[in-house]
Parts: sequence; structure tokens; C-alpha cells
Amino acid sequence: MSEQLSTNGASMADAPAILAYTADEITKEQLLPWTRQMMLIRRVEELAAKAYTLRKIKGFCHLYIGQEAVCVGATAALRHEDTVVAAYRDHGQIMAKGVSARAVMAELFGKATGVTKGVGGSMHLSSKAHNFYGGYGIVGGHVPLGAGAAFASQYLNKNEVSLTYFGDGAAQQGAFFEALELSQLWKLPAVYLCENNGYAMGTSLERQSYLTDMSRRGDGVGMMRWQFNGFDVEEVYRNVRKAVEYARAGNGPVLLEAITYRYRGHSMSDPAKYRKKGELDSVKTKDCIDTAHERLLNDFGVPQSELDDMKVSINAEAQDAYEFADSSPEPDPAKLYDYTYAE
Amino acid sequence: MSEQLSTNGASMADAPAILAYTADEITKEQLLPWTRQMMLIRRVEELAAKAYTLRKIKGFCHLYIGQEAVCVGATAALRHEDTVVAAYRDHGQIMAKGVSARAVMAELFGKATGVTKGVGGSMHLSSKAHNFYGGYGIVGGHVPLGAGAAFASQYLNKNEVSLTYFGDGAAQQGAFFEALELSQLWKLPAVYLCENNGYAMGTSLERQSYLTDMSRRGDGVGMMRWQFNGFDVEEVYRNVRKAVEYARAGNGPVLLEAITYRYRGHSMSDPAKYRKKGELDSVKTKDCIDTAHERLLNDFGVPQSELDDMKVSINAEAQDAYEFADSSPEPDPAKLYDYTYAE
Amino acid sequence: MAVLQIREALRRAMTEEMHRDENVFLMGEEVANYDGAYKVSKGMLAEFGAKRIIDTPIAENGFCGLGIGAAMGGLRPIIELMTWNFSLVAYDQIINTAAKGYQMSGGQYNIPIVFRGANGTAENLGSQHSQALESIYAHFPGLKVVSVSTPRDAYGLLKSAIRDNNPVCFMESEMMYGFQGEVEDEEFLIPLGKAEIKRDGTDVVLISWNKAIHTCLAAADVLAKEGISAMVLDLRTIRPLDEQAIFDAVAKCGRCVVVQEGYPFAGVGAEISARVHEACFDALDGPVLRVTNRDIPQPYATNLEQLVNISPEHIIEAARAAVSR
Amino acid sequence: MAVLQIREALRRAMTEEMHRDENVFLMGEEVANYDGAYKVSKGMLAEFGAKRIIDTPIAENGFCGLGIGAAMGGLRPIIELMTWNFSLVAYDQIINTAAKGYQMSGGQYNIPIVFRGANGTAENLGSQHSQALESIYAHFPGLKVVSVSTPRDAYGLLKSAIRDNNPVCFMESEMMYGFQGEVEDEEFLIPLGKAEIKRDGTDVVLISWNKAIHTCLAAADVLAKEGISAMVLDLRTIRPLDEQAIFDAVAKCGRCVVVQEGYPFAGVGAEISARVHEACFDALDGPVLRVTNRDIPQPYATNLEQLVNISPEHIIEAARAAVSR
Ligand SMILES: Cc1ncc(C[n+]2csc(CCOP(=O)(O)OP(=O)(O)O)c2C)c(N)n1
Ligand SMILES: Cc1ncc(C[n+]2csc(CCOP(=O)(O)OP(=O)(O)O)c2C)c(N)n1
Ligand SMILES: [Mg+2]
Ligand SMILES: [Mg+2]
Repeated sequence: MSEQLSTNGASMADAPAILAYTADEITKEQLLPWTRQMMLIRRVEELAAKAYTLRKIKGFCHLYIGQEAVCVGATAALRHEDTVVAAYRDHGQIMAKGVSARAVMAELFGKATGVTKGVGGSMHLSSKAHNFYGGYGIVGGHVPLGAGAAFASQYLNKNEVSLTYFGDGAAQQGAFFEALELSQLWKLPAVYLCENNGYAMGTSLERQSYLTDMSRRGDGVGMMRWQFNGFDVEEVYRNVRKAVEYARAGNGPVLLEAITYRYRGHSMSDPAKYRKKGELDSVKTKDCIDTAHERLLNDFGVPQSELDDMKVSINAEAQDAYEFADSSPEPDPAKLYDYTYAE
Repeated sequence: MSEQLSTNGASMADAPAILAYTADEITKEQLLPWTRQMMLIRRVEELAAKAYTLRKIKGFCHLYIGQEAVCVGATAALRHEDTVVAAYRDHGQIMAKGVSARAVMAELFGKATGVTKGVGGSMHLSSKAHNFYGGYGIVGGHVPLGAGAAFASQYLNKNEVSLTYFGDGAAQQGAFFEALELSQLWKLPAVYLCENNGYAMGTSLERQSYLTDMSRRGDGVGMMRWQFNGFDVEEVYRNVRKAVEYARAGNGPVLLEAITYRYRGHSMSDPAKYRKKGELDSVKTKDCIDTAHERLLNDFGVPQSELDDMKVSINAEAQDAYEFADSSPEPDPAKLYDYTYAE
Repeated sequence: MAVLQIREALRRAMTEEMHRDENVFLMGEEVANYDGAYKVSKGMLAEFGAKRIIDTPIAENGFCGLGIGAAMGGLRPIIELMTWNFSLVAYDQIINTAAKGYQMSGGQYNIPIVFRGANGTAENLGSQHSQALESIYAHFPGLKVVSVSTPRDAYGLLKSAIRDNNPVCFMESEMMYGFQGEVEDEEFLIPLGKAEIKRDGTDVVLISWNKAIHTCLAAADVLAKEGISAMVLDLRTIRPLDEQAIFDAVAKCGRCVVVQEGYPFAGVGAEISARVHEACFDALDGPVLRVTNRDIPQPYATNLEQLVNISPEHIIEAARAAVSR
Repeated sequence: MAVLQIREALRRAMTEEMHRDENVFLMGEEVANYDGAYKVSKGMLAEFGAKRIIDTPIAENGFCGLGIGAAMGGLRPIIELMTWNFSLVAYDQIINTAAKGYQMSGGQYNIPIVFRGANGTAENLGSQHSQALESIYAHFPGLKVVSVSTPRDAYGLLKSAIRDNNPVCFMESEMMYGFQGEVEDEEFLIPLGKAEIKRDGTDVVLISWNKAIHTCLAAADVLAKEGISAMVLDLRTIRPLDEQAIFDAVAKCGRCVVVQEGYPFAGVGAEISARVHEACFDALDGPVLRVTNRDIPQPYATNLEQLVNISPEHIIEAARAAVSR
């Protein structure tokens, strides 16, 4: 699970380029806000789960709890102008890109103040102001959009990188393969980040794919690729940063794989009985927030009280988002027809 | 271009199994009929080209001329019960599986005596009696059918292998990727044979794929794969035979790539101006029929007169097919509605 | 007579057919270990084993195509699409391969395959997950399309679909798997292509199928109180269409409202309207009216969603307008 | 006034728009080095370079999706589908991503993209390569669908499609790229959503689009000799539909025949029929009749194929029947 470059011929030739980039030493000033962000995302989703049981949130609601290090570390490696495309498990990913807890929670509540005005819902969060192209619900269907964002960047000489999140299950879709192939052929500045959480709904990875190292999909198109530990936000940052800088420098796309895990069921209706005994508990020993806390306490000398304060502050922020969402107005029925066609 | 096993981890583990199979020495008794078959296919297509200019054949007509060693050598490695799925460049492939020149030519003429009764046409030749599932016109769309044929064989414990032909262009389609992935996951007895003729219509391989060794697509799913010389029918036989026996023995699927070339344009309407200067002439020095002739003359002591007789005989057979097709009746309009739904 | 949920009726049909014919198998995402996303195949893995109840990767185009190839190889696959929304990634296989396979081969290879799964507007799932898609399948000759509204129909029609020698798109309703109804204990089949009068009436016929049948029945109750006698005709099979039953109903009632969940434009409702006018123009007191979802993608918020969906009120209004002619 | 082929008119439209807006580019199989499978983009590579005229691998789902992402990133892609038959492998992208992108984002991301290419029945290409597919696109809100019959319309409408801020499915005819007609030398646009009377008449309106317009015009010639004055209304844009033009024509003629190339079931023809009846029932002397291809997959042999396709005779027969009411 440590960093491992592709041993595939075509990529090896490019290896020096990537190795040349050395990520900065991570500082306390970086890790503190990342930690806060992970905690906030988790807290917001815990409240979303509560709201779901109260039927304030309806439909599908796919929680990201357990995977927070991936989106926080990955987004830290991006610039504001860099674009992000996501699947339906997108609450944390859009918050990491800068969208407020309020705007996300209000969307989950189906309110006019939501990030997509109550029209998109949990699976389709997007924010043009944040270059977050959105969450999409057709597994794998969003991956070509990431190639398109990178294409636009290349066409417009913008020097922006696109980052596309997708699951281990999505790595079986033809759309994913075609996006890789086109990106590699045209050397697009795209990073494809597989969040391998071991399951596609109730199907464990080895039951749905012969290869279980999803980054190896890259070998089929000669793409630079590697796998890393997705429980450690610093590791995520360093690896994604390398890939992003590699792509930004014009070397072409990278396929990354973060090993991670989701603590909850696939969606709110899934009791997740398919886990092996003890699996969840054992994964939790690597919890991304705990890991960050320990590092702050032990290596950066942050006092426990600072972390306690942080907890109070994120609880308040999440609670505020909940109340904001709850008290926000429903979408205006008069606008029903406003979203089908643009002027 | 010599035989080269996958160096990809997963497949390497299986390597001994395939290496254990040693193809038989090829005998004169084998090479003679193969040579005749290659000559017949070419002659039939030459007459088809003539008929096309006379507008006796209409629509798309994709000639296989130049690639004959591939289908003849590959089919020789199959049993009658083994199934074949093809794309639209299927005249030679179905003849190699045992369908008569008459039935093929009559189909091209759109006649009731054609192998699909004038309903399918050039791109959709099929023969259930020969376990030839048909030619298909959506690039890549037929590849999953090969997985399905192999699935049926596995389900029914039939010990049959399915062989699927496709082009280098088709290796960019999601359907192809998904078929590989499913086959590898379930260890289906399937052989996927890429006929890499260097072009997808007017687009040369390196302009439509980053990797130009199409067998490397297998690395993305951990599939056994290799590349071989498709101009030599003996080479084709030996390589496909190895793959077929590997699959038949239950080791799982194989992705093969035959390096070949088409002498004519993509279809009858393509003047093929995109070739590099001298390219065609240089390839023709490796012509599969010439190669076989030389081998028969030089290594097997077959007299030139026997080859001349063969030529006379195949010319007559092709001419007979032409006349049969020309004089056959059109499909009966009363049967127009008979082919939409089965009873 | 047992009371079954639709999911149970479907399961009974598949189970019986799998016992009857070894070549029938079920394949799809989560159908085995997870018992199906909507628990339709609950317990079937234990009963039939992993050889015949098969979990797939998320590769619909691949496994629909694989199913077609397997059907050509002598099997009778049931391919579960978790929902029909996801079938769009496999659309090429269903349209260009399955629907045309028998024809392209000049009648040599028939394709006995059932594609089945949840269809229709669901609740709060947004625009990618909440669509009724029968119209884009019924458009194509070579396919049969079935869409069921009751456990009894689900059972009897799924059995017929599995035995049919053609590709059948079998559409259930995402919202109705728990819907209960009586199903005879003895085995029976319902032939494809036969509509059924779910409620008789004389003033106006409401033609519909799937979940919307129940909206029609609710509307008919209200209409009855107003003195309007509404017949509810359940098409059950969309392709082939039971023209006779439709035309008889129109002849009897003189007014017709077609109720179609989903997008109106070039929908199945339009086809029925066109055919009824073509065949029964003189028997009609007024035009066939259509009630459909609004012509926009499904929004997430409940209040907007409810404005998009058909309701008994829409049907009542249309029926009143029809009768007032 | 120049006489242009349809392919030239399309090329002129694309060329002008690419000069006007740097963010417009053309992408598809064989569009660059090969000048396009039907030579629509001939010379454009030389004029605009490989950055803006882009050959793709055969990965429609990938490059249609890529185009959508590029449109969200500020570009205005023209994606050439060699034929619409191949669009079915990209159907999910066009329906689930392009059509719904503006809506899903609550109006943040509009998708200015044109998917264009050859549509319709061709000659001797068999069932996978010979289909008119507008109905399965027009079904979906969020898309616009254009289908052109003349060089002038091809030019003026393609320019509007490229400037439109929504995804537009632009359908040409595989058989008509060489069809010639006059096009003004000055630049002009034809707005989407406006039908045009291609021939005026008073007894019956023939409503159609694309290649079938010319079959209608041929039929109208014959009908005129019989004393039947047939109007030919070219829809040009299928979605949004120009209801006003349709209803005006029906009001004027009292009889209506819809002529649609392709499969009848839940086709665009059915939609027009349904709407005309709904809106103009009392103005109609008889039902709207439909003329379509036969409801079977296209066979290869010429004699069978001709039986499947619409012909002037079919239209004449329908028009006579309509007028005889
Ligand atoms: C094309 C398609 N098929 C099936 C589904 C149903 N579905 C939704 S999520 C999912 C599992 C995806 O797993 P993965 O990609 O690993 O993402 P994760 O849920 O683990 O984040 C499935 C099968 C879908 N949304 N789209
Ligand atoms: C999905 C799809 N896209 C495009 C086409 C048009 N087309 C027909 S053949 C072809 C090239 C295929 O090349 P390759 O797979 O290498 O086969 P070859 O013709 O060389 O045998 C293309 C683009 C098609 N038939 N189907
Ligand atoms: Mg997963
Ligand atoms: Mg090729």
C-alpha cells in the first residue's frame, strides 16, 4: 500500500518527471485546517444521518464517513481554479472544495438555499463558483467529464488540472476506460482518483474485479498510476500533489488509487451486513481523524485543548448548518420550469 | 512482434500452464488446405469487389484481403463446436468456419440463398450450423457476445471455447473493456483476437491509441495476453491454438493480437489515401498467401503444378459462387415480417 | 390464494421457471449475496447456488451483451437492471444487438432474454434516477415490453416473458415492490400482449400501466362519486400492444384518457392516442387526452417533485374534460 | 446566391462559427485527416489546425462525455457522430448527463454542445446502420432536436445550434449530403423552433422533416395533378416543436398526414398526431394519419428494403384517404 509507481513500460519512461517533484514537508499550519475540515465533514454527515431518520432528508443519501482524508488531502493539493468531478458520494468532496456546510445541508433538505437550489439533491451537488462540476449518479458516467474539464484547460492554455473521484465499482465501467484512453492519448492534465473503499454497494472488491489493485487499470492504456494509503490525510496530500503537479507540467494524466473504507452502509437504507466480522473495528483503528489528531498532539505539540476547542467549533458550525437548512424555504414552485433549458 | 507473454504480474503466475502446451509441428496436410482456404477467400472477395462496381452488391462492403492468414489460422485452432463472433469485416471469417462461398456471395448479392437469406447482408453474416454467431456493425459492440458464448459453454459444461475477432479500433470501446473484465473475473473460456491492421478507417493506430500494442489492454484487467505475426498462417495457428487450449483447460481468457494489414480501403468507398508512401508495397512482401506458397514449395516439396491446380480450382469455386449468387432469387417479400420476432 | 408483494411474486415466477428449466439463470448487480437491491431475489442464492444467481460488476453494457451471447448459446438469461435508469449505458446492446439479433441472422438466432428491473418515477432521487423509460424501448421492433401493476400480473407475465423466445424488457416499479395482492396458488401464465380491464366503466376509459394504474383507480373512485363511470384498462404489455382491447374500450366509452408516467414527448401515451384516433375517430366524442409527468427532468425537492408527477387530480380533471364533450 | 450541397452548407456554418468564436471546435471520428466520413469537414483541418479539428478514437461514450465536460469548462464543442446509429453507445452521456446537466446544477452549468451527424434510413446497410433515431432523443426534456432537409436550413440552423446554450442533437441525412440547394451569400441564422412551409396548400397538410420532406414534395406534385392541394410543412426543429405552425396548418387544411422516416411506435409522428388531435379536434375532418417506415428492422436486400421505406405512393394514399373524409 505504499507508494508504488507503475512498472508498466510506457509509464516507467515518465517516472523521472514525477519523482523530480518533492512535496513540501507538511506543517502544522496545513494539518490543522485539514483536520478541522475532516471533522466538520464528518459532523455534518452525522447530522445528515439524523435528519434522514427524521425524514427531513429523503431519497438516497450516501455518507462519506471514514473517507474524509481522501477529499481533504486531495483538495489541498489543488488550486481554486482546478476542477473537480465527483460521483454521488459527494458531500465531503464539495465541502473540501470550499462550499459551506449550510449550502450542502440545505441542499440535502431540498431547500431553495441549497447549493443547487433544491433541484439537484444529495447526489448532484455542484458549485460553479468553486469549479466543482458536480456529483453524478450513473456509476462511471461522470469520469469522461473529468477528461472534458482537462481538455478545456488544455485547449484554453489554462494550466488547470481536473480531478475526478470515482469508486472501485466505477472502475468496471466502459465510460471510465474510455476516459482514461482519451486522456492518455491526448496527454490531458487530468488526475483520476479511485477511492477504493473495498465495496461497490454490497459487493466486495474481489467479487467484482479480478484485479483488486484498481490503479492497474492504468496499465491497459499505459498511464502513470500508483496506489497509496487513503487514511492519512498527509499521505493523500503528498500523493495527489505529486500527481497534480505531474499533470500540470504537461506530462499527461495520472490514475491514482486511495485505499480507504466507508464506515456506514452504501446509502442510508443499507445495513451493511456484508462486512466481515471485525472488519469495521479493525479499519477504525486507522481512522483518519484520529490519525491526524495523534500527529498534531505528538509531532506538532498541539495541546489537547486546541483540539477540544476545534470540536466545539465544528459542532456549532454543523448545528448551524442544520438549523439553517431546517428553517430555509422550500424552492419556489414558480421556478419549476426554469431549470430545463438555459437561455 | 515475436511471441511475448504478458509481463504483468497476474498473468505471469499462469504462464507455466500455457507454456506447457506445445503446438504440433505443422504438416503439409495442414498447410495445404489452409493455403487453399486463404486463396479462396481472397478470390471470392476479388469477385465481390467486381460485383460491387457492377452494383450487384450494395451498401457497405469491407474486404478482408491481406488478412486471410488470421482467420484461417485461427479457425484451424478451433473445433467445430467452438463459437466465433466477428465484426463487419466478416466474409473470410465465416468462410474459414466452413460456410460455402456460395452462401456468402449470395448474401452479399442480397439473395434468398444467402447465409442470412438476404436479410443480414455483408456486415451481418452468421451461421448457426457453424457456430458462427455473426458479424456485427457497431464497433466493439459484439465483443461482449463472445464473453456470453464462453459463459454459456462454462454454464453448460461444454468445454467449448469462444473466439472473438475485433479490430485495433474496437479496442478503444468501453464494451470491449467490460467484456475483458467480466471474462477475466469469471475465468471464461474465451479468446479475444485483435486483428491489428494498423488502421481504424482512415486513422492510423498511433493516432487513435496511446499504446500501439493492443494486447497490453489485457494488463489493465490482469489477463494473459500476447502479440504475434498475423501474416504467417502457421504462426497464427500456433498462437491461437495455444490460447484456445489454455482457455479450454479452464485457465481463463486470453487476449491475442495479430499484426496484420488490409490491402484495400476500409470499405469499397474508401480510396485509402492515408497510407504512407510505399507502405502497402512493403507489407505485400509478407503476403500471407505468398508466404504459404513459398513454404509449401521450399520446405514441403509441393510442386508448383499442384499450386497452379489449386488456383484453377479456387477460381472455379469462386466463379461458381458468383454465378450462383447472380442467378439466385431475391428474398420473398411475403417473408418480410418473418424476421422481427421468433415464435 | 396467497397475498404476495410484487417482489415476492417476481421471485416466485423466477424460482418456478428456474426449477422448470435449468438454462434459466439470474444475473445482475447485487442479485446474489445482497438478495437484490430491492430484495426481489431474496434467498435465491441459497436455493440455486452461485452458478445460477450471479452477482456482476457494474458493467451493464458488458453483462447485457454477455447475456445476449449466452442466449444465443442456448441459455435463457434473466438480466436484472438495478433500475432502468442504468440501462442507458447498455442501450446499444439492447437496441442494436438484442432487438435485431433474430432479424440480422435471417431467423437463425433468436434471443430469449429478459431484461428486468425497477422503472419509473421514484421519490427524491433527482433527475438521473427517476425516469419512466418504456417509451424508448417500445420504439424498437424486435423487443417486447411488459410493465406490470399487480403481484398477479408480475407473476404471470414474468413467467411468460422468461418462456418467450424474444428479448423482453420487463419493467417493474421502483415504488411498488412492497405492494400486495392476491396470487393464485396454482401455477398459471398470463400471455404477453393482453391488456386487462382493472375496473369496468362506461363513460370514459383510462388507459394506463404500471404504478399509474393505481393512480387511475384512485381517480376512478372519486369520479364514481361524481357520477362518472370510468373504466381502467391496464395494458400490461406495451409492445405488442393489445389494440383490440383498447379499441373495444374506446368503442364502449366514447372518451379516452391515456395516463402515462414519464415524459410526454413521443411517449407510449402519444402512440396510443395516435392509434385510437386513427382507428376510432368516429366513435370518439372528443380527442383522446393525455396525462403525463411534466415535461421536465425530475427535481429533488419534494414540493417540486409533486408538481411534476401525475396525481389522481390530474386524471380526474382530464376525465371530466373528456366527459364534458 | 450560391448553390451548395448540404455537406457544404454544414461546413460553411461550422467554419463561420469557428471564426466567430475561438471556443468552438469540431471533434469526432475521421473529421480531421480524412475530411469526415461524409466529407462534411473537408479542408477544415488545414484551415483550423489539429487543435480545433480533432480526430478521435472509436469511443463515443468517452468523447461525448468529454465534450460535455469541455462545454462545462467554457468551450462550445461540435461533436460529430459518424452516424446516429453509433450514438447509442453514448446514449447515457447524451441523456443522463447532457440533457440534465443544467437542471441538476440548479441552473449553474449550462451545456452548449452540438451532437451532429448522419441519421435515417440509408441504402443496403442492414438493421444496425439504417435507423432514424430522432424519437428517442426528442423524448427527453433538456435536449433540443433539429433535423434538416435543405442546404439553406442546414446552414442557418446549424449556426443557431452552435450558438444555443443547450445541448442540441442535430440530425442530418446519410443519403442527402450531396443534395443541392440555394443558400444566400450573406450570413444569416434560422432560429430553432420554427417550422417552415415548404409548399403551400389547402386540402391536406403533410407534416414532416429531413429526407422525408422530399418524399412529401414528390407526393404533393402527384396530388396536385389529382386536384388535391397539399401543404408540406417542414418542422426543422423537432424539440421544441413549433405548435403554432402545426395548428395553423391544420386549421387551414382540415386534414393532416404526418410523415416520419423510421419506426412508428412512440415516434415523433405519434407525438404530432396526439397534439394535433388534442388541440384541433374540432377542426379536423378526420383523424391525423401517419406514414412511417414499416415496424421492422431494416433488411439488407434492396427489394425488401424498398418495402420498408416510405415512398411517395404511401403518402399519396394517405393524403387521398384523408381528403376523402
Ligand atoms: C450505471 C449504474 N449502475 C448501477 C448503479 C447503482 N449503484 C449506485 S452506487 C453503486 C456502487 C458503486 O460503488 P463504487 O463505485 O465503489 O462507489 P462507492 O459507493 O463505494 O463510493 C451501484 C451499483 C448506478 N448508480 N449506476
Ligand atoms: C460504435 C461505432 N462507431 C463508429 C463506427 C464506424 N466505423 C465502422 S468501422 C470503423 C473502424 C474500425 O476499425 P477497426 O476496429 O480497427 O477494424 P478494421 O476496420 O480495421 O477491421 C468505424 C469507425 C461504427 N460502426 N460503430
Ligand atoms: Mg466502493
Ligand atoms: Mg483496424
